[in-house]
Amino acid sequence: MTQYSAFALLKNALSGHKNWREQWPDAQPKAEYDVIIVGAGGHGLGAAYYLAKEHGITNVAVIDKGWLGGGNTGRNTTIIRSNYLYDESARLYDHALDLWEDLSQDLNYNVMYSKRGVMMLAHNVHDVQSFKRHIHSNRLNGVDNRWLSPEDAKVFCPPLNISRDARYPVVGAALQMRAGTARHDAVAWGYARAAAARGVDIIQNCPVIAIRRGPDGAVQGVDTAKGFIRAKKVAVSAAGNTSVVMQSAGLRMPLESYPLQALVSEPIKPVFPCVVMSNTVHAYISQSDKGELVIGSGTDQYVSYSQRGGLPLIEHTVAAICEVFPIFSRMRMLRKWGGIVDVTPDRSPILGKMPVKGLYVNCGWGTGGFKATPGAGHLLAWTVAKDEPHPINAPFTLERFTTGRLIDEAAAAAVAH
Amino acid sequence: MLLIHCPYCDETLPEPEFTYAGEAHVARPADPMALSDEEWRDFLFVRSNPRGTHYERWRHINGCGRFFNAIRDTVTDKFAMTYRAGEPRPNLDALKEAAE
Amino acid sequence: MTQAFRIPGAGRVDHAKPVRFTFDGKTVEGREGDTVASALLANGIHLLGRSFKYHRPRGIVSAGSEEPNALVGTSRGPGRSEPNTRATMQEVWDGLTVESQNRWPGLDFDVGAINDRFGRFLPAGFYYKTFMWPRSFWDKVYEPFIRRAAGLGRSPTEPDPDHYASRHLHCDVLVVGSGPAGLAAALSAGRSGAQTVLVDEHAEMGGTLLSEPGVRIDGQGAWGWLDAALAELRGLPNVRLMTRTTAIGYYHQNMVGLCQKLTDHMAAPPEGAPRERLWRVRAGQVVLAQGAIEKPLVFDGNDRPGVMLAGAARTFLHRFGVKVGHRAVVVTSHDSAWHAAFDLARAGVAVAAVVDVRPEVSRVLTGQAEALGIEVLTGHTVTGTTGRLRVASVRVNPVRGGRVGAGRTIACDALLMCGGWTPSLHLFSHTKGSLAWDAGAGAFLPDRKTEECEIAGAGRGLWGIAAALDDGAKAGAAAAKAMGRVAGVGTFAVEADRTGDGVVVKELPTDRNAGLAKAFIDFQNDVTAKDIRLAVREGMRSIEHVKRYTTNGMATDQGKLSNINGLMIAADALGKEAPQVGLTTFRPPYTPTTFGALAGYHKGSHFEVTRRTPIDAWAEAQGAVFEPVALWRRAWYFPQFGEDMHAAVARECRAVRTQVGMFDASTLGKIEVVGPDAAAFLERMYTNPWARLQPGRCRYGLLLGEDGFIRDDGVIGRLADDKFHVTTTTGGAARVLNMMEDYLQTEWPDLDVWLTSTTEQWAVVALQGPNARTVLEPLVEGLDLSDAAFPHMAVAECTVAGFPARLFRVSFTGELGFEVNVPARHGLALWEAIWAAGQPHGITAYGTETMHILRAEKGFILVGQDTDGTVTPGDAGLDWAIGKQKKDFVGKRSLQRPDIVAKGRKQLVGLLTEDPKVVLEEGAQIVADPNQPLPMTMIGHVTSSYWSEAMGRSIAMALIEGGRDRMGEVLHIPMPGRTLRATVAAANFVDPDGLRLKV
Amino acid sequence: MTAQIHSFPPSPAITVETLPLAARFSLRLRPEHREEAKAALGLPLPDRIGRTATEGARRALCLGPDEWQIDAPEAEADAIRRALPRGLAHALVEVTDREVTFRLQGPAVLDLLAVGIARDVSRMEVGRGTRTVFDGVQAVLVREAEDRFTLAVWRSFSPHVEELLQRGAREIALGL
Repeated sequence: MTQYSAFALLKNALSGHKNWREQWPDAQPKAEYDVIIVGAGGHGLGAAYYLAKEHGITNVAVIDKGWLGGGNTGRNTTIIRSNYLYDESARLYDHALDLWEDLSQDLNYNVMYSKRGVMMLAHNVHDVQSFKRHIHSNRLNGVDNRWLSPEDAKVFCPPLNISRDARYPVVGAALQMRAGTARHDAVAWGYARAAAARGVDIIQNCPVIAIRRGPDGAVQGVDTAKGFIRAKKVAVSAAGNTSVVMQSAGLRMPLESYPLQALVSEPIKPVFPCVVMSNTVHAYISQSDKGELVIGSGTDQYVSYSQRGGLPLIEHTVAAICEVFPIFSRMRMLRKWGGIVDVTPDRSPILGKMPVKGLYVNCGWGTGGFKATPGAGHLLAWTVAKDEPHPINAPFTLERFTTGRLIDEAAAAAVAH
Repeated sequence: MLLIHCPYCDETLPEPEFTYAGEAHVARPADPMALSDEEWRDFLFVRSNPRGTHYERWRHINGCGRFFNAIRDTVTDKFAMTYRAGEPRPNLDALKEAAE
Repeated sequence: MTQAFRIPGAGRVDHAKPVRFTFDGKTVEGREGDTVASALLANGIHLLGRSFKYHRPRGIVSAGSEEPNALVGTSRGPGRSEPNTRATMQEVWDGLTVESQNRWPGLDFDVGAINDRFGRFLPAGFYYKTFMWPRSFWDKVYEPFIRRAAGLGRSPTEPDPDHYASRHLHCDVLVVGSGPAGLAAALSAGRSGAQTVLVDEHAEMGGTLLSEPGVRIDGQGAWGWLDAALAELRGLPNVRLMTRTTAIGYYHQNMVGLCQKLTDHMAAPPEGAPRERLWRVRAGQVVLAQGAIEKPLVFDGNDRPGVMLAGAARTFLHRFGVKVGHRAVVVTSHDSAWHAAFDLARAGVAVAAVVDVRPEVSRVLTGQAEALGIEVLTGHTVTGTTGRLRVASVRVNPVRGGRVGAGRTIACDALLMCGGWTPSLHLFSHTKGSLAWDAGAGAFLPDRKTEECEIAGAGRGLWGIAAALDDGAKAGAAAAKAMGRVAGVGTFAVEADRTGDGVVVKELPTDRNAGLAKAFIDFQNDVTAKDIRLAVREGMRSIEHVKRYTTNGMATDQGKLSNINGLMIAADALGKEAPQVGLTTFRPPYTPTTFGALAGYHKGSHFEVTRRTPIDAWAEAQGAVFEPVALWRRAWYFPQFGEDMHAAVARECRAVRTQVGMFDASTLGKIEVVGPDAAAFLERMYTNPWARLQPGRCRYGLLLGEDGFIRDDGVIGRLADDKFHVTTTTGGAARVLNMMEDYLQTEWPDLDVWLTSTTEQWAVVALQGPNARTVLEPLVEGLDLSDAAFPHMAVAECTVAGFPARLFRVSFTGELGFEVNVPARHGLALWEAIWAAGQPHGITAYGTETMHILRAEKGFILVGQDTDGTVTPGDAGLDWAIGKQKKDFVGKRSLQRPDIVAKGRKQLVGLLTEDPKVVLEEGAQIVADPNQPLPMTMIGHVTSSYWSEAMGRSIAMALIEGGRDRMGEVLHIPMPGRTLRATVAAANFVDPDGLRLKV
Repeated sequence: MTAQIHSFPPSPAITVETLPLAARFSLRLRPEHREEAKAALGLPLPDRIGRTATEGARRALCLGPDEWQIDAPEAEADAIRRALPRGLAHALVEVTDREVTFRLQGPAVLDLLAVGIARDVSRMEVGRGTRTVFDGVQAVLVREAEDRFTLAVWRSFSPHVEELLQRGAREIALGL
C-alpha cells in the first residue's frame, strides 16, 4: 500500500500523478473464506479491517450486491455524536467516537472527522426535561454534553433564530462538542483500502442469493450471483436489506425498512459552523466542506425499498429548516436523495450472534448508523472472531425482544403530555 | 405522494388522506396469555419486511376512517390491490393470472 | 456602456424598452426581454465569475438553466438576495443588483487564483491523502483552511420578507417543455379536449423555435407559427400554459412538482404577491419534451471567458439580438455548430474558421462555409487557448492517422464549441425508468418506463424541428387517447429544417503533455479529464465512485454538461464501452429550487397550527404566559402585578389549597364511547374493570400499549349503560382514538360500539379547592351537589350557568373538585360566570404549572413526564388500576415477560431533598454511591420536581431501581459542582389519606 | 349569530363566509339498520359514502360505511336526540360545537380549494360530500353547487384554515 502523505502527493504531482496505485483491487471470489461479510458499507468494510488488524483473520471476503459504500454509507448526512440516554447506548456510540478520533491516521486516509459540535435544540418544557436527563446521564457516563441558553446557542450557531415569538421558540440546547461530521465516502474507501492491503477480498456487484446452512443447522457459506462461496462464519451487515438476507437463512427479524431522504443546498461561503438537530420540528443541518447545507429529512411512513421518497416530506423538512433558520429561505435545494434504513422496535441496533451457528448480524441502526461506523465494525469483528459479544455490544441482542429488556431511546424521548 | 384506492369509498385518493398501519394479517392472538414469550415476541415485533410483495394496512383516516388491507410492491411502491379489513389474504398469483 | 454587441432591431427583446441594472456596482443597460447574460454580452462583458477550486476566470457557457459558470448574486434590497443565480435565466429589470461571486478582492484580480498555479498539487481526492500530520493540525489548521475555501455565493443574512404559495393541480396531460415537440404534444392533447397543462422554465414558450427563426412551418416563419400555436392553445379552455415554471421532480404515480417563479422578473411586484409557487401536479399522462442539452468539447483552456456552446451563441443572436463576439472560431464534432457559424457570419460576425474533429463533413456544410468566407478545418483538433480574462486565440492542429500535427494559432474573441447533444432525461430518470445507449444517436435514450409517460422529440434522440413536431404530435395524441380522448395527430410541413449528426468524442487529441493540460469537464467544480483518469487509475471503477471522487457532475448544474463527457473519458480509461460503465442517477430537483417555495405557506405562525381553546382569549387578556402542549397553547401561569413565575405559581397553588382555583381543561382529549358493547370494549382496552361501574360514576382509566408500557390515562365517566365519556391526555387524544379504532375495526369488529371524538365539542372548566362547591352550587340547576348526593368520582348531566353541562366531580389536585363540560360555544361565558361567582370566595385562575405541582403533591403521574414509554403500571405504582379478574386487556401478556417481572425495575417514588430549599432539576440522575469514578452506576432519575407551597419545601418524584424497597434511604444526585442528598419517600405528600376529598 | 363575510381585494372570484352554528350530529350504526333509522329520523340515510339525502331542513351525509353526519336546524335538535329507539344499536353524538363551517363561493372556488386539498375536487358532483384534509387539517367538504362548497373543520383549527383561505383568495384576486 503506497503510504499517503503530503510528500507522496508532491512526488506524484511531479510525475503527473501517473504512479498512484489502485486503492483496492477488484477481487473475484475464492472457493472458501474464514469469514464472509455481507454488505460492503462502512460497517462491513470496517469489520473486515478490524478482523484483519486486531484478530489476525485475513482470509475474509466482503460481498456487496452493488458498489462498495453505495448504500447508506454514501447517502447519510454524516452526523457523528454519542450523547445517547441509556448507558448501553452511550457506551456503544462513545466507543465509536473514540475510534473516530484517530481513524484518519489509523487508516492513512483522511476521513475528515470534524469535531464541530452537535447542538440539539429544545423548543418546549418537555424538550428541556428530556435534554437535561440526557445531559446529566451523559455527564455521569463521562460523555460530554452540556446545556446552552438560547443566547449561547446563537453565539455557537449565528444563523439560529432565537426569537421568542417563533412558532417553535428555541428555549435552550444541548451541545456535544466532541461530536461532528466526517466525509462519508472517505470512510468506506479508507476502510476498503486498508482492509484490502491486509488481504481482505472486496467482491462488488455480487448479490448474495442465500445463506446456506448444513444439516446441523450451522452456516456453510453463501450462494451468490458468482456461485457458492464456503465459509463457517457469515456476518450480515446489510442495513435496509437485512431482513431479506436473513430470511434466506430462515430467520425472521424484528425489522422494518423505510425510505429516508436527505438533501443539500447549493454551495455557499461558510455560514454554518456546527451541526444542529431539532427533533421536535425534524430539522437536521450542517454545512459540508464544499459549502452545501446538508439537511436530513425524516422517514416516509410506509415500508419501502424504493429509494424514491415523496415530495411532502421534503416540503416539511425544508419548512422546518426555514422556521429555525429564516435566513435560508431564499437558498435553493440542489439535490435530494433517498436511502433505506432498517428500524427495530426500540430504535436500537442488533449487533451480535444469531440463534444459528456461525451467523452474526449487525443491523437496525435506523437513521443513525453512520456515526457508529468504526464502533460497529470493531465490535462486529470482535464478536465474529471470538464467537461471543464484546461487553459493549452484549446488551444489543436479538433476545431482548423476547425478554422485554429493550433499549428504547425513541421512547425515552417520549411524547408531550 | 402515493395514490391509494380505498376499498370502502371505492375511490383512488392521494396519500395525505391515509395513514400507514403496518403489516397486515398479524392478528392478535385469541388468548395471549397462552402464548410462549417467543410466540408473543413474534406477534409484537417480528415482521416479514419483504423486498417485493407486501401485505400491509392503511387507514383512510381523513376519509371514511376505515382500516383496510393493501398489497404493494415495496420496490416499485405500486399497489397491486386493496381490500377490506377482515377479508382473507388474496392469492396474488391467482390474481395475476386472472388479469392476464 | 452602449450595447456595442447588440444588433439593432434583432431578436425578441423590446428595443424600445431599455432596462438598467448594476453588475458589480457598474450600471449596465439591457433591453426588456433580456436575461442578465444576454444584457452583459450585449455590452461585451464575458467575465462573470471565478471557478470553485482554481478560481479561474469564467464566462457564459450556455443560454439556459444548464449554465455551470455564469452564476451571480442577485438582489432587490434588504432580505431579498440570492446566491448562485443563473445569469442565463434571470430576467433583467430596472434596479436589479447583480454581483459576481467567489473572488477577492475583485473579479479581474482574484487572490484565490493562486490555486490555479498549484493545480497540479491539488488533483482529485488530494485531501484524502494528506492533512493528516501532525495529528493536532487537522482541527486547528487544515480543516478550517479547507472549510474557508468552500462555496460560491454568499448566504442571505436576513430573514426572507417574501412569502410563497403552493397549490395542487390535476390534469389529464402534463407536457413538460414548450419547444416544437412540447407544443405539438400540447396541440394534440388540447384539441382532443383533454385537460392539458404545458409548462416551460423560460420566460417565453417556444424552446428551439426561438433560436431558429429561419425555419418555416406550414408556410409561416417559425415565430409566426409559434404565435399562432400559442394563440390557439390560449384559446382552448381545457389548456393551461405556464411559463417560468420548472418541472423539478417526477414522483410516484405521475405526481410532478412544479416551481413557478411569479415575481423575480418584476421591477415592482404587487403588494402581497407570492414570489414563487410550488405546484403538486397529478397528471394522468406526462409528456416529457425537454429537448437536448449541447455538450462542450474537452480541450486545454476550454473554460476561458468567451468559450461557449455554439448553440448558445445562436440563441443569443436570434432570441436576444446579441453577437457574442466580433471574431469567432467554431470547434465541433457535430453539424449543428456549422449552422451557428453560418448564422453568426450572416449577422456580421467574422467567423475565422470552423474546426471539425471529423475528417469528413458533408459537402453542403463545407460549401456554405466557403461561400461565407469561413475557413474549413476538418480533421483538426484544438490544443489550447490564450487570453487571461477573455479568450484571445485558439491553437488548432491537424490530426492524421491519430497523429497530431503542428499547431497554428488563430486569433478570436469568441470560441464556439459543440460536442453533440445530450437528451434531457432527468425527470424520466427520477421515475427510475431505465436508459439504453443508442450508438446511432451517440446518447442514452429512454428504455423501460415505470410511469404513465411519453418522451418526445430530442429527448428520444430525434434531431431537427420536423421530427420533433411529428413526434410531439404523436406523443400528445397517445397521451390523450390513454385518457380516453379521441385525438388526431397533426402533421406539419417544415422547410429549412437544419438537422445534422455528429460523433461522440472524449477529450480532444493534443500534441502537448496531457498531464499539464487543463481540459475541463465540470467547469464549476474544476474537474478535468486527467482527474477522471486519475480516479480510474486509483481503482474507482464505478461511475458513482468516479463522480464522488472527482466531484464531477456534483456542481449546481448537476452534470447537465459534464456527465457524458465524464462518462466517455472514464469508459476510455477503463477500456470499456460507455453503456457498460453507465450513468450516475439524476436526482430531483431538475434545477435548484428555492427553500421558500418548498416550505410554501408553512412559515412563521403557519409553520404549524396553533390550537387555542374557547377560553384562550380570556387568558391572553389577563396577561397569561402560555406554554405549547402538542399543537395547543395552554395558559402556563397568570402573573399579576409584575410577579415572576415562581411568585405567580406559588400564589395560584395557595389559592387552590386554601380557597378555590379555576383551570381551563378544555384541551383534554374526549372520546364518546357509545353502544351496547361499550363497557365490554373498555374492558378490553383499559387495564381497569368497567362492567360494574354504575352509570353516574367515574373511574381512573389506564391504557397500555400491547408491549405493556403505559400509553395514556384519564378519567372515564359512565353516563348510561351504553354511554361512556372517556378523557385522554392532551397530547394523546388523537393517538388514543386511532388505537381504539384500530382494535375495534381490526380485532373486534363484532362489538356494537362506536367512538366519536368530542374533544372540541366541550369546553371544560376545572374548579378546585375547598370553596369549589360554594362557588358552583348557585350556578347549578337540577342537581344536588352535596357530598352525599354527588360524591367524589360522580358524573351527571345538568345545567350550569344556564348552559347544558356534563358535570364531573373529580380532582387532579387532591382538593374538592369539579369539572364542568359545556358546549364549546358557551365555554367563555361559563368561565366568566364562574369567575364572577367566585370573586367573593377568592377565586383564582391557575395554569398548567400549578396544575402540575398540585398533582405532584398528590403523587399523580403525568404520562410523558413521569413515564417515558418504558414504564409499566407496576413501575408507576399503579398495580391497583389493573383489574385482577380480567383474563385479557391490551398489554396484559407483555406484563408477564421475564424482564418485566424481574426484580430491580425502576419504580416511581417520592424524593425529599436534605435541604428543603433545594429544588432538584428534572432529569437529574440519581446514584447510590457519589464517590464512585466515571462512568457512574445510575439507579434512576428525577421525573418531576417543584417547590411545594403547601409543604413549604421542595418535592420530587423519581424513577429509581427497586424504589419502593428503598423508603427512607438516602440517595445522591451528583450535579456539576456539588452532590445533593435526598431521601426516598412515598410519592404522596399532601393529605395522604385524601380527607380533603371527603367534604 | 349572523354570518360574518370577509371580502377580499376587488374580485368577485371568491367569497368566504363563516356559517352560524346549526345542529350537527354524528350517527353511527350498522348499515343493515339504516331502514329503522330512516323511519325513526324521517330522513333517509344514503348507502354510498359521499352521498347526501335531505328531508325538509334535515340532511344526512354518508361519511363512512357506518357513519352519517346529520345536519338540521337548531330547533330540530331535540327531536333528533330523541328520535332513535333505545333498542336500535347505534351511537348518536352531538358535534355541533366541535366544528366551524365555512362557505366558499365564486368562479375560482376550485383554485381556492386546491390551495389546501390534494384530491381532485373538480370530480366531485354537486350534492356530494366527503371527509378530506385541507393543508393537514381534517375537514368535511360538501359541494352545494358548481361554484359553492362548505368546508367544516374542528374549532381550534379554523383560524389557521381561514387565514389560508384568505391568503389563497388574495392570490386569486391578484391574478398570480
